[in-house]
Amino acid sequence: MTPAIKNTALFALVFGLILATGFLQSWNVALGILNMGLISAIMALGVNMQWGYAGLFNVGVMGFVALGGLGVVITSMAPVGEAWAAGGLRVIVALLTGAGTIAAAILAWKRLKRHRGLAVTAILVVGFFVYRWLFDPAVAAIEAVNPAREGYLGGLGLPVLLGWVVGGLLAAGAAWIVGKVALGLRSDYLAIATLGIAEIIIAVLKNEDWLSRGVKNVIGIPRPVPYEIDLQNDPGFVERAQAWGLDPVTFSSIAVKLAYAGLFVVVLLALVWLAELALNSPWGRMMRAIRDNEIAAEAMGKDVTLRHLQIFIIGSAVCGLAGAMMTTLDGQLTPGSYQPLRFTFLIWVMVIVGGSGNNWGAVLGGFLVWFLWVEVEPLGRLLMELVTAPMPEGFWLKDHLLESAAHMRLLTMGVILLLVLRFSPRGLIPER
Amino acid sequence: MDLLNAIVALLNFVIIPATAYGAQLALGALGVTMIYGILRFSNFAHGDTMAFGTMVTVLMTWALQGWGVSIAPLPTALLALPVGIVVTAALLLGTDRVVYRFYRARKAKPVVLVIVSMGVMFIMNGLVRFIIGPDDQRFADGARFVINAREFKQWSGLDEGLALRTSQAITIVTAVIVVALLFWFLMRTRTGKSMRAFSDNEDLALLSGINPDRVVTITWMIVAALATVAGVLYGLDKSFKPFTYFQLLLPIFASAIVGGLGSPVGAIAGGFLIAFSEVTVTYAFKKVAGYLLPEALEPEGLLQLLSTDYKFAVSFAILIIVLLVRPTGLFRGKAV
Amino acid sequence: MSDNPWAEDRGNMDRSIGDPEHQGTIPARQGGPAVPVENGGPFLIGEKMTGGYGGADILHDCTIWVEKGEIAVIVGPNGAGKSTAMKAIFGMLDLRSGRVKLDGLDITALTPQDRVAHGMAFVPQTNNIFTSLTVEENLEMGAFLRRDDISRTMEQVYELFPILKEKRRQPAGELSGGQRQQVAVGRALMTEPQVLMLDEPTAGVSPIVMDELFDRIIEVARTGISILMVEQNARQALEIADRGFVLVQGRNAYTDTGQALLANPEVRRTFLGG
Amino acid sequence: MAEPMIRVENLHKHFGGFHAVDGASLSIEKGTITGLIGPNGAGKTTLFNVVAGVLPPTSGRVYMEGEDITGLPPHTLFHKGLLRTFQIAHEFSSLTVRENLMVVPPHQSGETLWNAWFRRGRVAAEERAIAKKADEVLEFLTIDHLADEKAGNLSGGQKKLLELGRTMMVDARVVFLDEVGAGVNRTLLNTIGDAIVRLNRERGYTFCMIEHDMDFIKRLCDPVIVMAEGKVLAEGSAEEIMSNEAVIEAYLGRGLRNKARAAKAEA
Amino acid sequence: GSHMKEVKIGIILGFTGPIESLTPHMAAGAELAIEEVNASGLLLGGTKVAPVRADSTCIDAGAAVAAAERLVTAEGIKAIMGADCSGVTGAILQNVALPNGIVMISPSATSPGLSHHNNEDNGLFFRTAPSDARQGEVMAEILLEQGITEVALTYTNNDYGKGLADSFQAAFEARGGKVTISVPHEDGKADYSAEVGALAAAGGQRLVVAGYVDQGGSGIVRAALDTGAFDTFHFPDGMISAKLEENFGSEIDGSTGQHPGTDSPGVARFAELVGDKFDATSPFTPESYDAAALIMLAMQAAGSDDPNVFKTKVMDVANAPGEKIYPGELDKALKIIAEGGDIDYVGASAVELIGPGESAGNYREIVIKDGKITTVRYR
Ligand SMILES: Nc1ncnc2c1ncn2[C@@H]1O[C@H](COP(=O)(O)OP(=O)(O)OP(=O)(O)O)[C@@H](O)[C@H]1O
Ligand SMILES: Nc1ncnc2c1ncn2[C@@H]1O[C@H](COP(=O)(O)OP(=O)(O)OP(=O)(O)O)[C@@H](O)[C@H]1O
Ligand SMILES: CC(C)C[C@H](N)C(=O)O
Ligand SMILES: [Mg+2]
Ligand SMILES: [Mg+2]
Repeated sequence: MTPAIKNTALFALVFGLILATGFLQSWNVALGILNMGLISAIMALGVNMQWGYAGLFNVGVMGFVALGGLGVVITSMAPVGEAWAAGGLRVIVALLTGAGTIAAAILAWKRLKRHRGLAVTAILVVGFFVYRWLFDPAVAAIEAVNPAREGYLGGLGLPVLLGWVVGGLLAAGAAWIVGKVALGLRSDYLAIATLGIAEIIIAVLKNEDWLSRGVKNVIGIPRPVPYEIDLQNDPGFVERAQAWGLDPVTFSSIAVKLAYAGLFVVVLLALVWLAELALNSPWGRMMRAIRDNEIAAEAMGKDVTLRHLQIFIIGSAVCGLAGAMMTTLDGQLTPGSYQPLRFTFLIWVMVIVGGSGNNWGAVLGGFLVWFLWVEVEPLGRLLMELVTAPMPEGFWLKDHLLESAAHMRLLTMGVILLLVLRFSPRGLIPER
Repeated sequence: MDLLNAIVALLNFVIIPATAYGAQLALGALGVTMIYGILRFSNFAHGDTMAFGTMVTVLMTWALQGWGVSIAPLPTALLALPVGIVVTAALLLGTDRVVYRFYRARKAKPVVLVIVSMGVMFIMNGLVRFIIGPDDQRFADGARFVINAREFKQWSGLDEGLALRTSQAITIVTAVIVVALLFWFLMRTRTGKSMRAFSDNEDLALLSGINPDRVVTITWMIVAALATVAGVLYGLDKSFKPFTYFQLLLPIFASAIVGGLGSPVGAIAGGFLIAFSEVTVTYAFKKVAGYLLPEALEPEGLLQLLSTDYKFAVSFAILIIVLLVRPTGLFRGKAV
Repeated sequence: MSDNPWAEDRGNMDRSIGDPEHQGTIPARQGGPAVPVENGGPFLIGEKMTGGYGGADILHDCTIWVEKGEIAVIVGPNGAGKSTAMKAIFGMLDLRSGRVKLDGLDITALTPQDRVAHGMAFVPQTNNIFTSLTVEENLEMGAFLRRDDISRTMEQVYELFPILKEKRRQPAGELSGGQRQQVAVGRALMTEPQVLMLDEPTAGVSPIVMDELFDRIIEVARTGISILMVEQNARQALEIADRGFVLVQGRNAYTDTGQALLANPEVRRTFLGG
Repeated sequence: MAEPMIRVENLHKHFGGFHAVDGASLSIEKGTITGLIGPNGAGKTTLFNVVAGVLPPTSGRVYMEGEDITGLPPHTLFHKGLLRTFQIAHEFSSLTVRENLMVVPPHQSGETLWNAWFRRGRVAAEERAIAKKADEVLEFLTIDHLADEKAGNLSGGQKKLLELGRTMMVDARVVFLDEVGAGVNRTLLNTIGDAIVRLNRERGYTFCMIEHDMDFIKRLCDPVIVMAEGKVLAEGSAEEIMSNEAVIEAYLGRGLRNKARAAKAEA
Repeated sequence: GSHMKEVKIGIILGFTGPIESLTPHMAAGAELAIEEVNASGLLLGGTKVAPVRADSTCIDAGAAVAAAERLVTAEGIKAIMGADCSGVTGAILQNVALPNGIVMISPSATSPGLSHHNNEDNGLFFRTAPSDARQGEVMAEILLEQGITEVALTYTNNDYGKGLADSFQAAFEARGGKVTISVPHEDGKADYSAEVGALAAAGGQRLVVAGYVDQGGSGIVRAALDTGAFDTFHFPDGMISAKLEENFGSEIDGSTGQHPGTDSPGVARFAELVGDKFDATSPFTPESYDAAALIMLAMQAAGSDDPNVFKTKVMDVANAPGEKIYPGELDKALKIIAEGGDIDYVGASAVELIGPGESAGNYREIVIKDGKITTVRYR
C-alpha cells in the first residue's frame, strides 16, 4: 500500500465515521462534529507548525485559543457608547502608560551601565502607580454601566469575520511576548512559560470585566451566517424545505451548520495550502535544517532565535484563528470553560496521533480525535450498559459503572495516544 | 503600635498557611525533580499520581473508619497512608513496566517520554474519576486544631486569633521527616548514592555495575511515596478533589524549575519560595500596618500588591525572573 | 539520522521538560549467562568481532586480546573503531558475529554490569566520572558490586593518586582534567578488576600527568591486572605495551609487540606521524 | 601593516572552574593558511567556538579586520564572511546532501514566507541556480552520486567533505576548519588539501585549520600556531615548530621519560 | 385512546458539578409534576409525558450544549425544564433552544443578564426564579435591617457569583452600607488561604459568600472559621442547602441568608404532596415543580405540544385572571383548561411571571440556629 493510498483511506475512514453518525444518530450531531473537527484540525495545524517544524513545545495552546475568542468579541460586538464615555479613553491611556513603562524599563536595562537595577525598579514602581491611578477609576466607571447586560467597552461593531483576523493577531502578539522572553532564556524554558502564560491569559479574561465581561460571559456574538429563526421565518426557505420534504426547523439548523462548515473548510484549505507551500520552499528547508541542527544552522548564517520566534508566532496565530472561529460558532465567549485538558492536551493528542511534521497528519488527527472525544461518551455508556447488563438492578457496582461512563473519555484518549506512540511513533500519517 | 497583634496576624494569615502550602509544594516538586533527575523527563502525570495515591488513601481511610479504627486525635488517614503508598507504587511500577520501559530500552528522547506521560496523565485522570468520581471528598477526622483561634484570643487577650490546624502541623512535621529521610537515603546509603550516580552519568553507572532497573524501580517507589504523602497532606489540609491535583501541576513545576530541575534541595527551596510569594504578594497588609503604624498614618487602602485573582501569576513571574538571572535555577539543576 | 522513530526529538531543546544531556547511550540488552569453554587461549579476547551501532558495521572481524598482567594497546586513526572495539569487548553493543572470552568463559552474552562482576573494569574516553559526586563517592561507586571491606583498596588508590586523597570531599566536577582522569582510573581500580580497560586515558591530560599516568598504569599491570587501552599518544603507549593492535576501518591492520610496531617503518609513517 | 584577518587578544574561556582557553593571543593574517595544533584539550576547538560566536568569551576580544566581533552570534559572523566547519560533523541529517548545500547561501528570497507564497517564479529561478552550484560543489568533492542521499546516512569522511562543501557555497573571507582531515581517507585528504589551496589562491579565502596530521600541516600551513593548556605555546613555520623544544615536550613528544621505561624494564 | 401519544420534556440540570447536592431534589420536583399530570391522563387527550434527564454540569457550557442538542435532535424533546446555572442556561438558550424553537423554563437561573426584553429570546425563555438584581437588593435590606453596615464580600468567579455580587454591592452601597473588599474565588481550588487572608485584612462585620455550597463557597467558610477571620456569614441561594448544615453545623450559628421562596399556601401543600420522597424545602425544588407544571399547562392551553405554539400560553396560565391552582391540583387545572376556562397558576412558589417572563421574586430569609437552617420570614 503506497502512502498516498493509505492516507486517502485514513481520511475516508474518518469521514465515513462522521457519515455513519449522520445516519445512525442525527445529521445535526454529525455536522456538529464536522464543524468542531474542522476547528480542531486548524488548532492541530498550528501546534504542528511549532512542534513538527521546529520542535517548540507549546503547552499553552489554551491561552492562544482564548485570545482568538477575545478578538472576536472586541471586533464584532456593538460598542457600548456609555462605557466608552465613562472611561474608555482613560483605560486606553492607562494601558499605553503600562506598555510605555515596561518599554522604558527594558530600554533602561539595555542602555544604562550603572545603577540600572535601581533605575529599572524606580521606573517600574512609578509606572505601576501611575498606571493604577489611571486604570482603576476608569475600570470602575466602565463596569458600573449596566453591569447585568454590559459593563464593558463592547467591541468595534465590525463584521465578525474580521474578528477572526484580529483573534489571530492577538494570539500572535501574545506569542511574540512569550517568545521574546522564553526563547531568549539561555536554556529553553518554553514549555513552562507557555503553561503559565495560558493560565494567566485565562485569568485576565476571567477578571477584566471591562474588556470582555469576564466571567459574566459575552453572549449573542454576531454570526457570519443567518440565524435559524430567520430562516424559519423566511417563507421562501420554508417553502424550499417543504418542497424537499424536510422539516423547516431541522433543515434550518442543518443549513446553518453547513454554512459554517463551508467557511471553515475554506479557511482550513487555505491554511493547509499555505503551510504546504511554505514547507516545500527554501523556507521549509531552512526550518528543517534548524530543527536538525541548530548549531550548524546558526553557523550557516541562519538566525535560529528569530526563526523560532517566527514559527512560534505563526503557529500561535493559527491557534488564535481557530479559537476565534470556535467562539463565533459558539456565539459566546465563556472564559470559565477553558480547561487545559481540553484545549491544550487534547490538541497535542491530535498532533501526535495524526503525525507531527505532516500537515495532513495534523488535520487527520484533528478530525479523528475530535470524533472520538465526542463519540466515546455515548459509546462508553453503551459499553457499560453491556457490561452491567447481567448485574442485578440497584447493585452498587452497576450504578457506579454507569455513572462513571463519562470518564471513559479521558481514559480512551490516553490509551489511544499511548498506542499510537508505541506502534506508530511518527503518527498515522508520518512526515515524509 | 501593637507589635504582638501584628505578629500574630502575620503568623495566622501568612506564615502558617504559606509554610504548610510550601511543604506540600516541596514534596510534590521533589517527586517531579526525582523523575527528572533519574528518568530525565518532566512527568506531566505527577499531579494525577498524587490524586491516585490520595484516592487510595481516602478509600482506605473510609474502610478504617468503617471498622471503627482510629488514632484520634490524629487523622485516621495517617494510618491508611502506607496502604496508599504501596498501591500507588504498584501502579507506578506497573505503568513503568507496560509503558515507560519500552521507551527507555529504545533510548527514546526525553521529550517523547514527556508526551508519553501526557498519555499516562489522561489515563490516570480518567481512572481516578472512574473510581472515586470527580467530586470533593472529605476524609479528615480527629482533632481539627492544635491551636484554636477563638481559644487563643481568650487565652492571650489579643485582638488577633492564631489558628494552627492539626493538618497544618502534621504537614509540616511530616514534610520535615520525609525530607530528612530522603536526604539521609540519598546522601548516606549505598542505594541512594547509586541513584545519584545514575542521575549524574547513566553510562558510567552501568559500568560500575549499578543495575539501572533497580534504580528505576526504587525511583518509582520513592516517587510514589512522595506523591502520596504530598497528596494526602494536601487533601487533609484542604480537601480531596481530583481536578485540584491536576491544577497543582503548574506551581509544582514552577517550584522544581525555580529550584533547579534535578536538584532535591532546589525543589524544597522552590516550593517554599513559590508558596510564600503567592501568599505574601496577594495578602492585604492593611491590618498588619494598622497595628504597626501610629494611628495618624493608618493606611486607607488595603495595601495589597496584587489582587488574589492573579495569585498563581506570581509563581510564573517568580519563575521567569529567576530563570533570567540564573538560567539553571537557584540550585544549579541539570540544565546547563 | 537514526532509524529509531522513538529517539526523535524534532530538535527540541526545551530544558524544562527533559534532560537529554545526561541520558545514557548504552543500549539495554537482554543479558545471558557466561558459558565455560575450552581452556587455553589468551586471558581476555574479543574474537573476530563484527558489529556496530545498528546501522552499518563498524567492526569487521576484529580480534583483540590481552594476557594476564600484560599491557595491550590499540592504536589507529580517528573513527577506526577503537572505542567501538572496546565497547564490544565490554558488552556495550551487540555483536553480529564473533565472541568475547574471559578466563575460560564465553562472556559474549553478559551485560556490562555482569562483566563488572566478572572482574572487568572500563574507563570510557569521555564522561568517565560522576561530576556531582565527591571524589570519595566516585571511588565508592567503583566498588558498588563489592560486598567486602573497601577501605583497603581505597587506601591503595589514594596511595597511587595522592592528590585525590587531598580532594576527597570535593565534587569531582571541580577537578582539573588530569585529576579527573585519575579519579576515573581510581574508580575503575576500586572494583579490584582482573582486566582494566582504558579508552584514551591520557586525552586532555598535560604531558607531565600523562607520563605520571603511564607510570601508574605500569604499576597497576605489575600487580597482575591485565590492561587493555586505546591511545592516541601512540608512541608512548606502544613503548610500554607488551602488545599493540593497529586498527584501520574496523579491521586489524597490524598486530605485534609494542616494540616491533614501533620499529615497523610502515606503521611509523602512517600512524605515528613519521 | 595591514590589519590581520582575525586577531584574538588575551582570550579567556572558562567552564566553571576549568580554564579551557586561558589568555590566548594570536593573529591570522590575510591570505594565509594558518595551522593550529596542540594536544587534546588544549582549547583549540573552544577557541574556534569563541571566535565563531558559538560560545561567549569569559574575557578578551576578537577582531576581524580591525572590527570588534566579540560575542556576535554565528549567523551574523557568517554574513561577514566568517565560516567554520565542525570537528564532529554537524550535518542536517534529515536533509539530502544537495539540500544541505542549498541551505547555505544567505539572503535567499525563498526564505521569506511572503516570497515562498506569492513570488514562486522568482524563488524557483533562484533555486535552480543554487541547485546548479550545489551540484558543482558535489562534483568537485567527488560525492555527486550521493546528492539525493539523506546526509545522515553518509560515512564519517563523507560528512567531513560535506562540511567543507558548505564553505564553498558562498564567498567566504575566512574559514575555520576543525580537523577536516580526521577520519578522511588519505587520497581524499590530498584532494581536500588541493581544494583548500585552490580556494586560498584563486578565491582568496583565508584559512585557519586545526589538524593533528603533521604531514598535512607541513604541506599546507604557514604559519603554524601551537596551543597548550589554553595558551599559545609557539608560532612559526612548520619546520620551526617541529624542532621547538617546548612543542616537542607538550605536543609532539619524544617518547616516555626514563622513569617509565626503567619501571617497565624492571618488571 | 388505544394508541398512547407521548411527549418528551428534557430535565437539564447539573447532576454533577458545583450544585450537585441541590439538583436531585430539583429533578424530583419536576418529575413529581409530570407524574401528577400523567396520572390524571387529561393532558391533550391522554398524552403521556416522559421526562428525559441530562447533565448540564452547571459550569461547562460546551458539555451542556452538547447534552441539550442531543435531547432535542436525537430524543425529540419539546421543552426543557432547566437549565440550572445561569451560564449554561444562556448557552443552551442561544445555541439549542432558539435555533430549534424549544421552550425553556429554568427554575433557578438567576443571573440578571438573562432578563430578555425586546423579544431577543423569541418568546421561548422563562424562569420561575427571580433575577439576582432583586436578590441583591433583598440581601442588602436584610443585612442593613440587622444593623450590619460593613461586610466583606466573596463570590464564586462565574456569571452567577459576579452578577449577584455586583448587584448586591450596588444596592448595599446605595443604602449606605460599605463593602470593605470584594474578592472572587475560583471553584475547585482547594486552597483559599490567600483569599481569606485578604478578606480578613479588609475586615467587616460579616462575610457575604456568594458561592456554591458544594464548591469553593464551603472552602472559604471553612478557612474563615479555622483562622478565626469571621464567625458569622451571610448566604445567598447557592449556599443554602442541607449540605451547609452538614458541613458546619452550629459553627456558623447566627449566620443569615436568603433564597427565592414563598410562604404562600402552595409551599405547605407542596411539602405535603412530597412527603418524605425528597426534600421539598431544598432551594429551587418548588420552582422546579412549577416550571414543569407550567410547561404542561401551557401545552394544554394551546392544545398543542408544538413549542412555537404553546410558548405564547405560558404567561397566560401563570398569571391572573383565572382560578388559582396549587400543587396537587394539576388535574383540576387541566380540566378547567380543557373546558375552555382560565387558570392562574400559583404553584409551590407563588408563580407570578413579570415583564421578560421571570418570577417577580419572593424570598425566604433564614438564620442558622443550633446548626439548623430556620426560617425568619418571607419577603
Ligand atoms: N553511538 C554511535 N552510533 C553510531 N555510530 C557511532 C557511534 N559511536 C561511534 N560511531 C561511529 O563508529 C565509527 C567508529 O567510532 P569509534 O568511536 O570506535 O572510533 P575511534 O577509533 O575510537 O576514534 P577516536 O580515535 O576518534 O576515538 C565512527 O565512524 C563513528 O562515527
Ligand atoms: N561546554 C564545555 N563545558 C565544560 N568543559 C568544556 C566544554 N567544552 C570544552 N570543555 C573542556 O575544555 C577543554 C578544551 O577543549 P577543546 O575541545 O577546546 O580542546 P581541543 O584543543 O579542541 O582538543 P582536541 O584536539 O581533542 O579536539 C577540554 O578539557 C574540554 O573538556
Ligand atoms: C442553583 C443556583 C445556585 C444557580 C444560581 N442561581 C445561578 O444562576 O447560577
Ligand atoms: Mg575513541
Ligand atoms: Mg577539538
